[in-house]
Amino acid sequence: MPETLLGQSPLTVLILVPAVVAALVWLVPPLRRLARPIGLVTSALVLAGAIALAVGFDVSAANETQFAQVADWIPAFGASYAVGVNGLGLVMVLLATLLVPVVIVAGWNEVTLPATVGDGDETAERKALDYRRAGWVALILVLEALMIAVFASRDIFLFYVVFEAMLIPVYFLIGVYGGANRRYAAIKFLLYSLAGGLLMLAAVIGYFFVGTDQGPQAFLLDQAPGLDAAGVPLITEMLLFLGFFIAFAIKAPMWPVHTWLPDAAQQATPGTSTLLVGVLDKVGTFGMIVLCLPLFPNAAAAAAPVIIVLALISILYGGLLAIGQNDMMRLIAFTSVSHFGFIVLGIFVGSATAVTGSMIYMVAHGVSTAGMFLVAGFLTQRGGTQDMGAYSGMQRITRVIAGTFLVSGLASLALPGLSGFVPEYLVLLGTFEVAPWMAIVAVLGVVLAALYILLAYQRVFTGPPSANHAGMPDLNGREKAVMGVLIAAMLVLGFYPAPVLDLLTPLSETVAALVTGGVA
Amino acid sequence: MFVAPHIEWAALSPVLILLGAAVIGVLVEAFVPRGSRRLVQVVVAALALGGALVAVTWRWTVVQQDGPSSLVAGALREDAPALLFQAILLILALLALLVIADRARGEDAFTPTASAIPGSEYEGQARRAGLAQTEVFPLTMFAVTGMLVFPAAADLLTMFIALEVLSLPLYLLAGMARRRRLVSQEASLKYFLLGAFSSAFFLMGLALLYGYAGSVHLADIATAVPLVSGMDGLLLAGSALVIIGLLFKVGAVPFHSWTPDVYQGAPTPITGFMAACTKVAAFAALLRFVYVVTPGLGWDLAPFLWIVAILTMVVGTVLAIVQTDMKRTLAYSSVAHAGFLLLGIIALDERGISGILVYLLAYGLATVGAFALVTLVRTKDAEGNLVGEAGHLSEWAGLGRRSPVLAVCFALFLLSFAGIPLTAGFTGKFAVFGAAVAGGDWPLVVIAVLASAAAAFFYVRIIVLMFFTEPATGEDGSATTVVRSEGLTAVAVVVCAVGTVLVGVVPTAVLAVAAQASKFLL
Amino acid sequence: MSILNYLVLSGILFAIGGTAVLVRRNAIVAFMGVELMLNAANLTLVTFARMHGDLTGQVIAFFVMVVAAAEVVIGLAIIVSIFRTRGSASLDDASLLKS
Amino acid sequence: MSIDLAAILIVAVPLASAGVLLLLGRRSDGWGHWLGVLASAASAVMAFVILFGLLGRGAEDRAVDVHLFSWIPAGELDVDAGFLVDPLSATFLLLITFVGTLIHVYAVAYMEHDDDRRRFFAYLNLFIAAMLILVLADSFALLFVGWEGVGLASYLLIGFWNQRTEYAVAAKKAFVMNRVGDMGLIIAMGAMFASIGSVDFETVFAAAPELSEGWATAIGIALLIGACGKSAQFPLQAWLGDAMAGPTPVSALIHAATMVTAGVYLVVRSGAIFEASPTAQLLVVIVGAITLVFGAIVGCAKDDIKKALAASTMSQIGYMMLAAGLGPIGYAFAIFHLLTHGFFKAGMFLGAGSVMHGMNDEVNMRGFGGLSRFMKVTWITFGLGWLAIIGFPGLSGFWSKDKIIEAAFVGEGWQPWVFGMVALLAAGLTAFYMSRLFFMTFHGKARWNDGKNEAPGPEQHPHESPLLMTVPMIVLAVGSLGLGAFLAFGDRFFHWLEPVTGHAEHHDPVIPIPVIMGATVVLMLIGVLLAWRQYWASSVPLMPPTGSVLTRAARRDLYQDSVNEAVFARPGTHTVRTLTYADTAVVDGAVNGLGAGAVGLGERLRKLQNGHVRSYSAAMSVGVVLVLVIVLVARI
Repeated sequence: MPETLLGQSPLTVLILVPAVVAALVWLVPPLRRLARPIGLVTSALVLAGAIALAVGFDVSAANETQFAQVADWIPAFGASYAVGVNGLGLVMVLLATLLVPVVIVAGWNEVTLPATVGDGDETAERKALDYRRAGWVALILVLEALMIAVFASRDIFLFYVVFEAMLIPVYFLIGVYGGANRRYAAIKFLLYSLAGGLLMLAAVIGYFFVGTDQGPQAFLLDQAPGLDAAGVPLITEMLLFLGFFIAFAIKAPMWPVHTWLPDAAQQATPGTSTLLVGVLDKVGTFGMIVLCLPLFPNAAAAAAPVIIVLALISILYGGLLAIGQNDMMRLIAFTSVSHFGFIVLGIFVGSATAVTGSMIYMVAHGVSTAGMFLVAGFLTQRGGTQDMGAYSGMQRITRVIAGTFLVSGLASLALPGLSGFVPEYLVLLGTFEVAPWMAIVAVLGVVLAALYILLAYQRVFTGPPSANHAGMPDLNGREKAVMGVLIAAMLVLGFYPAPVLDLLTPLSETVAALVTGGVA
Repeated sequence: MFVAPHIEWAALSPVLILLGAAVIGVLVEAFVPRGSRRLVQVVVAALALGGALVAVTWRWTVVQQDGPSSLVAGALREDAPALLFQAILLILALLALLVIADRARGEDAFTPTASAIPGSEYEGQARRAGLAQTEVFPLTMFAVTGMLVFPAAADLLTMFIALEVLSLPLYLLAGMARRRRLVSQEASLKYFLLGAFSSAFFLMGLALLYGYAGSVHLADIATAVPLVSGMDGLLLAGSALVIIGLLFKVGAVPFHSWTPDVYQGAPTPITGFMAACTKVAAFAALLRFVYVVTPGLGWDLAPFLWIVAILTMVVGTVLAIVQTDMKRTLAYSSVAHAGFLLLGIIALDERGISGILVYLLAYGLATVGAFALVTLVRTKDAEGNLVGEAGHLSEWAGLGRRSPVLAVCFALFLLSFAGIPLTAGFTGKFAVFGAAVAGGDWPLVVIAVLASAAAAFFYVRIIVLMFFTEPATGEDGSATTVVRSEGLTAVAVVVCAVGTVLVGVVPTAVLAVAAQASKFLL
Repeated sequence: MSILNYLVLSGILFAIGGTAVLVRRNAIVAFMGVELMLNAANLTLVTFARMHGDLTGQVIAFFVMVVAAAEVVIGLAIIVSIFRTRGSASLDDASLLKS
Repeated sequence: MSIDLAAILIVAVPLASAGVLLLLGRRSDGWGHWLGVLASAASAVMAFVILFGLLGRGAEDRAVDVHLFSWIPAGELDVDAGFLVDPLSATFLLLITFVGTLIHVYAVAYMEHDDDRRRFFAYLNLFIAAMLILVLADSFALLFVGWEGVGLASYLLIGFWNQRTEYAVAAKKAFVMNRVGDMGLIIAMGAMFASIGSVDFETVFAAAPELSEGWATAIGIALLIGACGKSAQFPLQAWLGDAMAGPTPVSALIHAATMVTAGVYLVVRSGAIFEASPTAQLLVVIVGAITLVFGAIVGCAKDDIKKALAASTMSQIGYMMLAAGLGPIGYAFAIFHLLTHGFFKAGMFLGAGSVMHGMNDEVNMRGFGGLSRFMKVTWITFGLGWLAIIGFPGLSGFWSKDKIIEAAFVGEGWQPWVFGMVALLAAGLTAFYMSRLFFMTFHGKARWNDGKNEAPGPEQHPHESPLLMTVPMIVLAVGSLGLGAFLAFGDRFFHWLEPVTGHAEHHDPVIPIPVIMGATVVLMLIGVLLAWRQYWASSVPLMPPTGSVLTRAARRDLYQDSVNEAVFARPGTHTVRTLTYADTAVVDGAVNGLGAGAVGLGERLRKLQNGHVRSYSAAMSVGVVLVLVIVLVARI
């Protein structure tokens, strides 16, 4: 096991570095002016670290926890500081660390001063702007630390704590840096998440008393027994399962607890939305895989039919609602509801192939959604509105924006050769294997996807070029770099997903067996 | 033959120190010249609190070694939970004292002449002369003395006396606000009348229990429960009335109605003190009574406590949502917290004791800190004169931009109230909810959790106001401003904030101490 | 005479005191109601002391009287200061703090 | 060069070219089109390399599997990316690259005045690459890559002039309807995975004969849905007419010669599965027959030259589907007709493009007439295509179509009679509508404004197209003329395909072959004559006459759009609108309502906090009484 100088897991270092830098950037005034470069360098270093981690990862043992570290934290609560990653954790860490620098670069000039500040005093304005930007960078870095921590945590209590703590930076990212109606969106986001999180808290406590030895390391995930072994009545197990599941369903977001997402995405900056939908929401599905299923297999198996139906509804509902949106960001949000339906479907349908699909879906969706949010952001930053009706024929004016939007959209509609295809394909085939009719319903989502993406493209980018936007500048070099990285990732995941699949496949047998074999 | 009762002076030292300080305080008022009076009072009070804290710590080590003991012919009980409650009380009181003593802009929060008619010429003269009402300090010391006795009281009479000793000074203190005197006096009157009213219930309960058991010692009553038959009515009614008396102090629904009015009317430093310390003391007494006397009653009192707990959580939360005044919001939030704490009482489980201890520490730190910050946020009229504290929520808009540190601290306390992980409030919630689940009361936990989610709304709303809303200037040109503290408040706030974070992130030490204290030995 | 008579009397006194608090507008009278409640409790205590044949109850009654005296001092101080401010001791006038 | 390398390069070169052209953007405007032509030509060379490579082998060895890399190693489902080179795929390679290259060349001139010519060529190359992947893939998964890839390229090309909203809508329509078909293909793969556990050709086809008929039928029907989408077969045919919005070379390449034939390819390639399910086969035949007639009827009424050609394409592919559904006896005929059709239809589309080029992009045939004098090359090449498609004896179409009609008459029971008669009748219809098109365009009186007559519209100066356009047309016309005979001679094409399609036992049709041939020729002549009488000999009105019910229906594509509108689009729009409303009003409203409820409760409770001490003490008293009641009642 590779250890760093201090005897800590490299994951601990990856968590600490952005957190410490965030604190410095925010608290030390001279650093504020340099916040963005510092943030970029830090996140790039963290990405490098994550890649190094991936290189050092033993792929042949992808379903075992590697780079593990366990330390006592709150013995009275059975909580430990336990980190480590298996294949899935590693992939998610890589996704998170990839998107953070991308978002920082994409949002380089996104943060501006509100009109009321400064009153023409230049130094004051400059200072206020630096302060605001430093806050932005700090929040993103804190978020990065928490994202790595949540995917790396191998302790249920630690997972919960980080799960909840993540709300705070996102809340501020939406509420401070968002659009006109940001307060409503931020509060809605927070309250939904908190409601779910607190239910999960109740379930965590319940699990502590029902499912563990209540010892000082009771919450260690790698030792946590599933409740099936503990002889717990199904009704108890089901209540605890629901506590976790509802929290994750809100986060993921599934119908009918999805309504916070469109508002959040509409109001947040594109970068925030990228991290929110691209990574944070994956914590929900990640939690379903690493917590809901292993801890409560009987309940999961019993609830699976209902969950599958909800997932199918999400797929179709998200798709239909996406078609009905006028706001670009809301549209992307609803596409995500649909995509999350696929992910949840794959997790609970009980086929190893589908589980593999769901896991790689989480990565693929992260990349394609990032692409869509960011390019839509570039467009709206120039065009001044997110209302699609205000645009027309932009393909003739901003060709690169149109092209990158289309590619991202095609990745989202699962065009073969782009990132979305392999996961959706695996989920659908895996589902067909065990539940053909479910798969046939789900496959309708494929047609809806074509509709919502192309309809959006048609409305914004085709038709007679809009006179209002004539001469609008196309992507600059910085923005091209951002989209280039993302599109490259989409292509790699589309054409050569094998390395990622090798990390995930070993896990899926176990996970699928929990749903199908749990009822015994 | 007269046998002098054996008095354990050493064990009583914390109480005696404070009582002595209070008496000295009175003497200081009489003999020390006006100029240096305030300084002397503050020093005496601080030393007394510090000394008492040292004494409590010392007694803790003794109790750890020798085990618990009864003091003063069984009137008091010196055991681990009592000492820990006392320690928490003293810490919070010390922090509150700093806020009480602070004179931001050269003025403290208290009227120079409590007896003068508001707005009278006499009051004006007193203000111009720079008089200060330094009786505040001995009064506070008396109140702390009563609070200190409360957790240790082993018989109902002692409990009653302690109740009065802690209440009477608070009735007075509530009426001494420098500004908005009418409101302050009204708060005082309401607090007094309702307090006396509830004392009467407590006393009646005491009488009934005495009738039942022939003794007011908690231990004797507990022993009598399985033995005495045929007088269950007395026992149940008596216990219920005693509990009601205590529930009044903790502000549980439907005995909470004084809370918002008094919290709003009292001078803010006193509100902080009262909200934090009274709740600690009252919960300590409630805990002792319920855990010692009523385990045998079990299901007879459970429905009543369940209903009260649920009502308290729900009503506190729902009413907090619709408030527009900062202090009232916090008052209702404290009502809701009382509801959460009741879960630990109902649990009737060892974990309940440690849970309540941790929760009270977390709640106390955040409360003292939050009210301390409230004292600093003032309204300024069009001419730039300070008018008073910024009470209306809307006046807090945009504070995050103007005074980021203050706003961040306040947000931290609010997050702790809301129970967000990595703050002390979360540790407390986890501990108390855990106890309730262990006690089999999971439906209560689910309600509590939902209430917490709803409660988050109004905490978050304040954060939104501070950070996401543009500051507004009133129609009359008034605006909100933040005054610089003399330093004492700042210290208190920083200590509270650090404590909140530490108990949130590395609560192990606190939990371990609380776990040690979680056995009542009779 | 049965012990019940004493208890009933004390109950009636307690109720009268409570009613006074509820219905009387004048702060002083309301306060007197509280005092009446305390004394009803005293009567109960003394009755039970007699019943149990032990003095604790009577001693407690004395404690209560002292406490009541202290309460009166404080209470009157507060009521007087309010009266001076407002020129009225009516409880209903003191309702600035609400909702 | 080995076949392996050629197979990789044939895809890689146009793909790389497309990538270069798209990435370099404006910088490659000057030479981009030539790079595109070059890439396509290189692919054509590779195709010939592969052809000769295969011919150099024994008939049994003519299948090379080129393993590329492990693509989706997901445990149970393990898909490798690999190419299968065999006579069937090689045939398609030749058709695609050869016709494709010709069209590239044509497009250099045709698109000369378009600012975005470079982008057009990038898309064309992308299309070529995707189509080649489609036919080369050795698994359904990789085939699906090409399948959707051509869908994308088609979308991009149809919507190439997307500044016109209706063109963009047409592009979207094409993609979405294709997606409906793709859905079928995904389901088919799901069914294969569920029943066989694999999606690569080798395993699936090996396991197909043992498959239960239920699974085989399910897979077959799903595949057929996929084929219908891509090949514009009934009921997923509605997109093809609108797809004519694309520049004419696109119509020629994609919507005549290559992409739309992918469905036929799929059915033939999956023959093993269809043979395991007579029901699925029958459905293929029925779909083919319906589309055949459908397209023919529509083709009789269209006045837009490209839409008429599109309807004809649909109809001709109906022939191919019909043949493919007949099983092994039809496979080779289907592919044969596909090949000849690829040539003559591409030639005619290019001809139509040439006409438009000379007539200021006018497409309404009622505004043409007598153009044979002005564009001789176009007239002759188009004429050869016309003769080929109507099955004029000796030309390409005659050889291929006749075989299909004969095959349709083979079988037992009612089927040969019905399908045979349909195929026969359609031959007559084909002759009529193609002759109508040809006569209206090139013969009769000029109905365009030549400055002398009374015709409305701007003055036209019809002229022959440049060499870059006419040469490809000439080459294709040669194909129309001779390819059929060349391949049919000695059944060499059928022997070439035999390793793939299997050897079909010879069965006699229910009617003797000479009778069938005779009837075909007679019907054809009748069709031509009718067309001659109405569109050459008599004057064609500028405004279309009202016409019969059938004519009006045919003009509106037999109401296909109205049906789709009524069955899918309108209810869909309605659902979307309802749900969008419900999402805020009901789903979100429930949560907001909960919040509002809490606030309402708070407001109500707030009234209790009225500031009066007496009501506070009353509340407390009530509380005390209730508590006592609760506690004591519990005891009693």
